[in-house]
Formats: sequence, structure tokens, C-alpha cells
Amino acid sequence: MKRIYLDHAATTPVDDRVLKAMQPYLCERFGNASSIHRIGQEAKEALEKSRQIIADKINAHPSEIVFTSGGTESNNFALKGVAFSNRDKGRHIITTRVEHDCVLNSCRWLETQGFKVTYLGVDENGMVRPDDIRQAITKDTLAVSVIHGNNEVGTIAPIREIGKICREKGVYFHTDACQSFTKVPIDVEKDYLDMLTINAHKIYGPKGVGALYIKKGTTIDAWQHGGGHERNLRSGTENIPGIVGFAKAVEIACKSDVVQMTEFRDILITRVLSEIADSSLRGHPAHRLCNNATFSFSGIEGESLLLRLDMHGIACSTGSACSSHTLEPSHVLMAMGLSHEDAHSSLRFSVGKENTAEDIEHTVDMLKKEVGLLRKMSPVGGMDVQ
Amino acid sequence: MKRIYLDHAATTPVDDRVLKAMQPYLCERFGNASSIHRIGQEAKEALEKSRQIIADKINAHPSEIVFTSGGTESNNFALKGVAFSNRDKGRHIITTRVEHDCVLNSCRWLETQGFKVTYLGVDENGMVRPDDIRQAITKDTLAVSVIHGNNEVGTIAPIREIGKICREKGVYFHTDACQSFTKVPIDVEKDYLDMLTINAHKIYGPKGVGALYIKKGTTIDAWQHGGGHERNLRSGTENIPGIVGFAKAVEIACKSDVVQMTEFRDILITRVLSEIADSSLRGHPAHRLCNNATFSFSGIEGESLLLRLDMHGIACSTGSACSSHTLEPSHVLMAMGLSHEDAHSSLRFSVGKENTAEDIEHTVDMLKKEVGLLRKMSPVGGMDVQ
Amino acid sequence: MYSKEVMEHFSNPRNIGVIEDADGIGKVGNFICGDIMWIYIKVGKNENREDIIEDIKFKTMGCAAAIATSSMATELAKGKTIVEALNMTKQDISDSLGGLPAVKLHCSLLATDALVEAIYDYLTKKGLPVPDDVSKKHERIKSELEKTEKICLNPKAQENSLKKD
Amino acid sequence: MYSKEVMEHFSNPRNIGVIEDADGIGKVGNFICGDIMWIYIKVGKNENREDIIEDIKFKTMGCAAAIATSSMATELAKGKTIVEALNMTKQDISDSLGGLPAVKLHCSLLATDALVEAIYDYLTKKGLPVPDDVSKKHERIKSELEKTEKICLNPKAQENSLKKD
Ligand SMILES: Cc1ncc(COP(=O)(O)O)c(C=O)c1O
Ligand SMILES: Cc1ncc(COP(=O)(O)O)c(C=O)c1O
Repeated sequence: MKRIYLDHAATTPVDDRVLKAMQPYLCERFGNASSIHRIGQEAKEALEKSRQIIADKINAHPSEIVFTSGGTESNNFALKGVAFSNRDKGRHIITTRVEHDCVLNSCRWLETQGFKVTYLGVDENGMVRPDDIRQAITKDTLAVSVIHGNNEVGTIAPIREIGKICREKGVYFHTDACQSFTKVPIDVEKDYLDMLTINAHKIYGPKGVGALYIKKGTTIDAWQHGGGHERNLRSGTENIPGIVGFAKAVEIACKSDVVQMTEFRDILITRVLSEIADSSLRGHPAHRLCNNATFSFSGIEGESLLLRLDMHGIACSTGSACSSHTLEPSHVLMAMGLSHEDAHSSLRFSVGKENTAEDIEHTVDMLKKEVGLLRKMSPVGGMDVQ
Repeated sequence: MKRIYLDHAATTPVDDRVLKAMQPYLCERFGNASSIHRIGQEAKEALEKSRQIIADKINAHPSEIVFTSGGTESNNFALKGVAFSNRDKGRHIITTRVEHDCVLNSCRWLETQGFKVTYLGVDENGMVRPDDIRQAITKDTLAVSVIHGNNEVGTIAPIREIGKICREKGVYFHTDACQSFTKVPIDVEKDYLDMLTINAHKIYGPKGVGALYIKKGTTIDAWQHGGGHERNLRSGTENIPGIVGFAKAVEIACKSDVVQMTEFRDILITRVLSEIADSSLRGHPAHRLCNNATFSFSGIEGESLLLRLDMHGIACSTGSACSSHTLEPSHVLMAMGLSHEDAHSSLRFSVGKENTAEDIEHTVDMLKKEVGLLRKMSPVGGMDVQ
Repeated sequence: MYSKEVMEHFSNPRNIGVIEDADGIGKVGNFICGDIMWIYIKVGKNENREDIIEDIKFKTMGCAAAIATSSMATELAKGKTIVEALNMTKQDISDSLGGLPAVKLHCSLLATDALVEAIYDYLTKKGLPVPDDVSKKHERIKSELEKTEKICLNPKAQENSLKKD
Repeated sequence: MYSKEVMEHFSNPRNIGVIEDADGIGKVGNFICGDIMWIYIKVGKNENREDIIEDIKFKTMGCAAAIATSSMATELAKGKTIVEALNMTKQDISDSLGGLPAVKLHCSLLATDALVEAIYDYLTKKGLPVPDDVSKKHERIKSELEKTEKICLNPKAQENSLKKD
């Protein structure tokens, strides 16, 4: 059975070219970039070359890139680092109800440390309203953090507009771009960004590597203390193979992949909506990530559909976390105003560059079959569909 | 020119068997361990199997192992997590003046957050006195953190004795075992450990992976917040290839490697002390890591000796950080009571399992030659040597 | 994550469907977790003239555990006397399925609840005496259903959810 | 980390040694960084009867930058008049070496200081007039030396050091 992986928003395989770039730095050029001997200096060079590549991609200066262990660390660092460093200037942070949990839970933790957080709502498409942000900013506001491409429903936030508001009001603007990086163009200057979170394992790079862009002049405390690596902003022996792989992944990301993913996503959306009754697209119809197709199928619980597709070798993800780890429906879908039932009946497909047109067609065929089967089992709306 | 790497305390190459174990998890079994489809569950299995291997090595239960991005993160997490979680019970932490910077700088940061830290001195061999710890513990003391195998001079602390004192007094005991792990036996039960920091890149595993052992029942806050990974103690998509590599590195670590490293270390020490005048061994003569040989060569600055050896393809490290990043001499050597001059004239050789007897002999030969040359240049004590 | 038995019952669930002229119907659901389970029973007599569950069908919207427990519960109940069926515990179901993940244990409770409700429905419809513990269970199930429905309408409830990737 | 020129002078330093009958000796050192530099000069006359540095040697204990700057400074000074030599700046030395890492810039200052001290020694020994700026420099160098020696004896100074691996 051929495996069809449609869960690229969760993680991606490492691209062969990325692996090839990493390999020399594992066994041969394995030096510690802090060592002054040749083998250490080789590592250092690889580190700085990687930093340059990533900086170039977002129009930043290399000295503004701090490598981390991933998106979670970058988001924790950005929010906590800025909050602790500026606590005498203010105690208020603004974010949204559709952030990734690492932003939300960093904010919740900051609330236990004397900070105040505003969690802004979104519209039914998962879109935050820039005007809400403008209105939420007070004299006490330190920073605004808004997810760029939503990991669950794919909605793309208007970061340039939000960034402009923040710059005008003199508050820091951070965006979590783990899902959008290399898919949606990002220019830290034009987007008025002060901080930007990116990671490697969503773009065919290795797990355990990320970065935080920190605009020059930003007041931020280190969050991981130690030997003073990364210009004293993030200590810890640099994961050179991982960082080299990250840079390679950035280097090979290309427009044509985005075009192809968009095409596949659109086939998926068009066929599902037209061929499966009582199915709805979640997230913004136009402003959405090129690889995200999230649906609700009424009368069906997402996890069972996911597992039945898995039996056909098709990997996707529930919009809801219920099925795996907690019993509560996705906070993102709930923030968009979905009922519990609709939230539970959601499934996320996220396409990747290695998918084929047949993968997509086969997925829709299997989806139709399994939705039909599960609806036959379902007491809810089961009579009138199929 | 053959390269002779004698800086294994800084980092090690990845063992071929480790690389082989990691490889499938990069490109094929690349799943996110939180995903419930098969490819995610495969990753989850690999994760839990790795956790078991590491737990077994230190006589812990798998649920007591939390994976992190490295030794620095583990140390930050241990100290800050316990401090913040127990701040209503006390504000005092005890550590030593010979810790790695990630412990020292975490402590210094905690001092800015209302905690009090005692930095205990050591004797001229870099050995902490358990009795000093006993006396430093007050009613306000939350935790004691002592480095197991010192990264600069190789001295091994009597953690069992210290652990016993801490257990009796009811304070948490943490040890940073990045240098000693797999070299000195560790048993979390017998050593009365509440927390233990280990990492992979010092034992022929990959960079960017570490773990913190946290004894069941320990009161500790998560330090990196997010999706609730690692039993809600450390969020962030698990670096499966890294973790699998870490476990493999632990699995292949063996007694015979330790025996061989000890032998090479002893040849190095014996030849240097007998053949190079005015050279002294730093660190404890008996209680020392099997791979560490740190010397002072009077009249010579460490960095220049390091770089001259580097020209012969021999990689080692200065005891002092002066040469690379700051101008101050090693805090460890200073804590041992060395003069600035002696501290600056130190060099650390750390052998590894892939070294050969010839590597060691050749290194001593080159060392003799270069020490002679640099002493000819030196105004200090240059007349009476060589 | 799931045992082989769970996956087997989830892949090939037994007793799916409705019984048009059912003697009793039990409808339960935990809206927060998103599981809804309906059980239909047809009651007959055994050689001792005791009420037995002659036929049983279910309709479930829910996760794999919910579907598997529905399937297993109906399998186990079929042919049992009403007294025996009422004595079936969530532990019996989860054991028969080779265990359930901790967060999914509630699914097996849901299945026994649905069965209790179906029997309660049968007894009350027929005007038969309802044993005390069955009434009590029925009250508990009813009140829990109302409670979860209330939480669903309370937007605060969703603020603590965790989602990974 | 270091330029090619620095590595070249470090690998093959020029003018190592002592001048037994030196006309002036300059001894400077930054004990905290661990660099100690001694410069010996032999003074002669050029065709205009000006004092020139006829021969120059050094002894240095220090990092690669300290050795390379000693080597470069002596190379540059050799043959220069005393006035020219005094005008040599740390920038001149670091430029001639293709630049130095920021943390190592002080090494080039050390080399010019050693040269100033050697010339000061020569002038005072000979009873020659010491230009004002040379006296001033000498005072600064002396007081800095005392300062760093004091820090060395103060155990607090070492508490802020950073060491990686
Ligand atoms: C939007 C978003 N932010 C943050 C993260 C966390 O990144 P990481 O898994 O690298 O910690 C993810 C994915 O996991 C994500 O999708
Ligand atoms: C004793 C000790 N602790 C902590 C660390 C930090 O570990 P890492 O480099 O994995 O962050 C190191 C080495 O770098 C070490 O030697």
C-alpha cells in the first residue's frame, strides 16, 4: 500500500538535499563552533553561512538571527524575553485566540508572573481584525503577537497591516511564521516586524532547529543562559548539522513548489466540497496557506475518519485535539465560532511538494467512501446524507 | 596531515552506528510523535524506546526522563523550574564556583529574580567539600547543584556523598553530568539524585539533544511552554532522529572505551609531566574523568600553544576562555586558586575512543617542540627552561 | 495508541444500524468529547422466561474508541438477560477490548450508559418496575448530559485546550 | 578568526629575542588577559643624525594576536626614527595585520605601549628630554599596569568570566 502523507503542517520529511548538506557536519566536520582550532572554525563558518542564508530570505541582517531548538523555543523566547526585559515599561501583551499553544501557554504563564494578556477573538474565517489590535493597545502594552499562517485552518493574517499599527503605536510586533515561512513572502522591513519565529521541520528541514529574528535594537532578555552563544542571546552548543540543514531547506524552497501545492490544495477543496455532502471548508477561502485544506464533515468525529483513512495509508490530522491528547475541541475552531459538534468533525489535510496528483485524487476517493461509511454508523444527520 | 582530535570535552563526532540509527528517522520515518496516524505512531514508538534505553542506563523510570535540546537547556530547566515552582518554600540555591556557565548564569539570572545563591569554593584540585554543602544548607535552601565531572579540569565530584546530605536535609539535588555520563557510572537511586543533566554530543551522539532526569514527585515547573509534550514538562515537537541518536550513543558506550581512554590519558599525563619542564597537571590526580588531561605550561599563553598545535593538525582547548571570547581567565582555574598567569597558561586535552596510541605519542612530541619554541619567545621564566 | 482489539472492532464494527421496532432506545452523548451513542434493543425471552436482549444495534458518532466500545458492548450484551446486561461494567468492555487509553476510558462508560438507558426506556415503556439502581443511573446520565450541554454553550470551557504540532 | 597576516606573523614571528646591550627596554603586560610583552631597542643614527631604531627584538608571552602584533610592531619600527616610531598607532599595526578581532585589538595597543616604554627608557637613561606626550603615555601605561595587577589580586574580578562548551 502506498503511503500518502497529507500532514505536512505537523511535520515534513527531510529533503534529500538537506540530508546531504547535513551529513558532513555529523561525522567529519563535527566541531564545536566555539572552539578556536580548525575543526571548530569550520563549524563556525558553516554556522555563519547558514545564518546569512536565512537572514537573506527575510531581508534581515545576519546578526539579527538567533538560532534556537525550534518554533516552540523561539515563541517562548520572544514573548518571555521581551516581557521580562521590559516589565518596568509595561505589563500588557496582546495576542489572539487562534495562536499555537506555545504562544498561548507562554502568555498564560506570563499571566502568572504579573503580566496581563489580551486574547483577541477572530472572525468566522479565523481572521484577526487589525482594528481590534489598534483598539486593544494601551499605554501599558509591550508587544503584540499574531500567528502568520494558522496551523489548524491555514488562515493568513494581515501582518503588514498589523505591523504598521504596532510600529506607529511603538509596541513590539512578533509573528509566529512556522507555517507560512517559505510559503508566503516575508520581509521583516516591509512587514514592520520586530520578532519573527521560524523553524525547519515544517519546510523539509530537520526537527529540533528554529530561529528567532530579533530586529536590531529590540530590548529582549536571553531566556536560555550559559556560555554566551548567539551573541549572548541564546546559549547552548550550536546544533550545526541541524542549522546547516535548516539553511539548505530555506535555500531549496521555491516558488514552483508553492504553485504546485496550491494546485493540489485547490483540487482537494473543489472535489471535497462538490462531491461530499455536508462538508465545509474551514479557514479563510482566499487568504489561506498554499498547503492547507481543512474541512468539517457533519455527523462524523474527526479521529475516526482520520484512522479509517490511515488504514488506506493516508495520513492527515484532526482539527481537534480531542482524539489524541485532551477531550476538548480545538481552541482555534471554537474561537471561529464553530459548535462543539462541528469542531469535532473537522479534519486537516496539508499537502506537500512530494505529493502527486494521484495522491490527491485517491485521497478524495477514499474520503468519500469513509465519510459514507461513518455516516451510516452515525446517529447525527445520518438519515438524509448518502 | 592527519588530524588528531583531542577536544572531546567540547564535542565528539557522531559515531557511525549513531548516524545509521538516526537516518531512517530523517527521511522515511519522519513523523511527528504527536500525530495519531501510523507514521506519527512509529515516531512515538521510537521516542519511547529511546526513553527506555536512557532510563535504564541511569536506573530511572522512563517517565522520569524529559528530552531537551541539550545540556544547557536541561540545566536552565532544572534550576529555574525548581526555583520558580518552589519559591514559596524558599529562595536559596547552592552551587559551586566550578560549574559550567549554563549553571552559573542560570543562577545569576535567578539572583535577579529574587533568589539567593551560594557559590561554594573548591580546593586546589577543583574538588568541592561535601561538608561545605552541609553547612551551607539553611531552612531557606531549595536545591543544590554540583557538576559531576568538571568540563575544564576533569575533577569528579563525590555526588553520592553530596546526594545523601541533600536527601537527609530534604533539599533537591541536581548534578550536571554532561561530561561524566557513560564515563562514570550513575545510578539515580544510589546517588540520591533528584535531577540529572545529560546530553548527546559529548558521547558520540548528535548536537542539539539532551535530557533531564526528574525524579518522580519532584516539584518543578515547565520552562518551555506549548503543546504539552514530554508530559507537559517540555513542549516542542520532539527531535526524533536526535533522540534516537542519543539513545544509540548511550547503547554503544562501553566499558572498554573507558579503559582505553584512561590508558591514553595516562600516557599523555605521564609523558608530559616527565618530559616537559615546568608543566603541571590541573584537576584532581585520581578522581578525574577518564578522558581529561589538563596542564599548565609556565611562561606560555594557552591560546598560542593551542594554535601552534593546530598547525600540526592537533585540536585541543584552552582552559581559559581568554583566547576566544572574553579576556578573563577560566573561572574554574581561578576558583582552584591558580594565579592569572597559570590560568592563562593552561591547555586541556580530552581524548576520545577513536584516538590511537600514535595520536597521543605524536601529540606529546609536538607539544614538547612547541612549548620549547614559545618559551624561547617568552619573557617569563624563559631563561631557565629549555 | 489503541489495542489490536480496539482497532479490529473499529475497522469492522458489529451490530451497526437501527432496529425499526425497537423495544428500547438509549441515547447518550458527551458533547464535549464529541461522542454520541444510540443503542436500540429488541427484547425476547429465554427458556427460563427471563427478558433477554434478543437483538441489539447501535449508531455512534465518535472516535475510534467510541465506535469500538459500541461494537464490543453490543456484542457482549447480545443474548444476555437484562439483569446480566445491567451488570456489565465499563471495565468488562475495556477488558474485552484489551484496554483503552486513559483519556478514552470514558467511552466504555458511555457504552454501558447507552445500554442502561435503552433498558430503562424498555422498562418504563412497558410499565415494568425499574430497579432502584437503574433509576439512579438514569438520573446520573440525564444530569451529566445536561451538564456537558451547558459547558458547550459556555465559551470559557474551551480556553484550556491543548493542541500540538 | 584571525587574518592570514596574523597567522603568518604568529607562525613565523620576526625579531624574537633579547638585545643584551639594549639602549632601552619596554616591559608591558596585561595580566588579566595574560599578555606580557618586552621590547628591546638599540638606537643608532641615520644620515641626518637623527636617532633611529637600529635594532629591535621582543619577547612575548601571549595569545596569537599578541605574538603577531609584537612581530609586526618590531618589523614596522625597525629603521624608523624615534619620532616616527612614537607616531606609530595601534591602528597602523592592526591594519598591517589585515585587522584584528575586536577582543584582540588591545594587543596592538600593548605593542605600541611596549615601544613607547622602550623609547622612554632610552631617553631617560640617556638623560635626553622626554617629550610631553611620551611622559603622559608612560604615566598612563604605568597606572594601567598597576590597575590590572590589582584586579588580579582581587578574587571578585573573576566572577564574570564566560566559558563555553
Ligand atoms: C504555528 C506553529 N507555531 C509553533 C510551532 C512549534 O514549533 P516546533 O515544533 O518547532 O517547536 C508549530 C509546529 O509545531 C506551529 O505550527
Ligand atoms: C559540564 C557541561 N554542562 C553543560 C554543557 C552544555 O551542554 P550543551 O552544549 O548540550 O548545551 C556542557 C557542554 O557544552 C558541559 O560540558
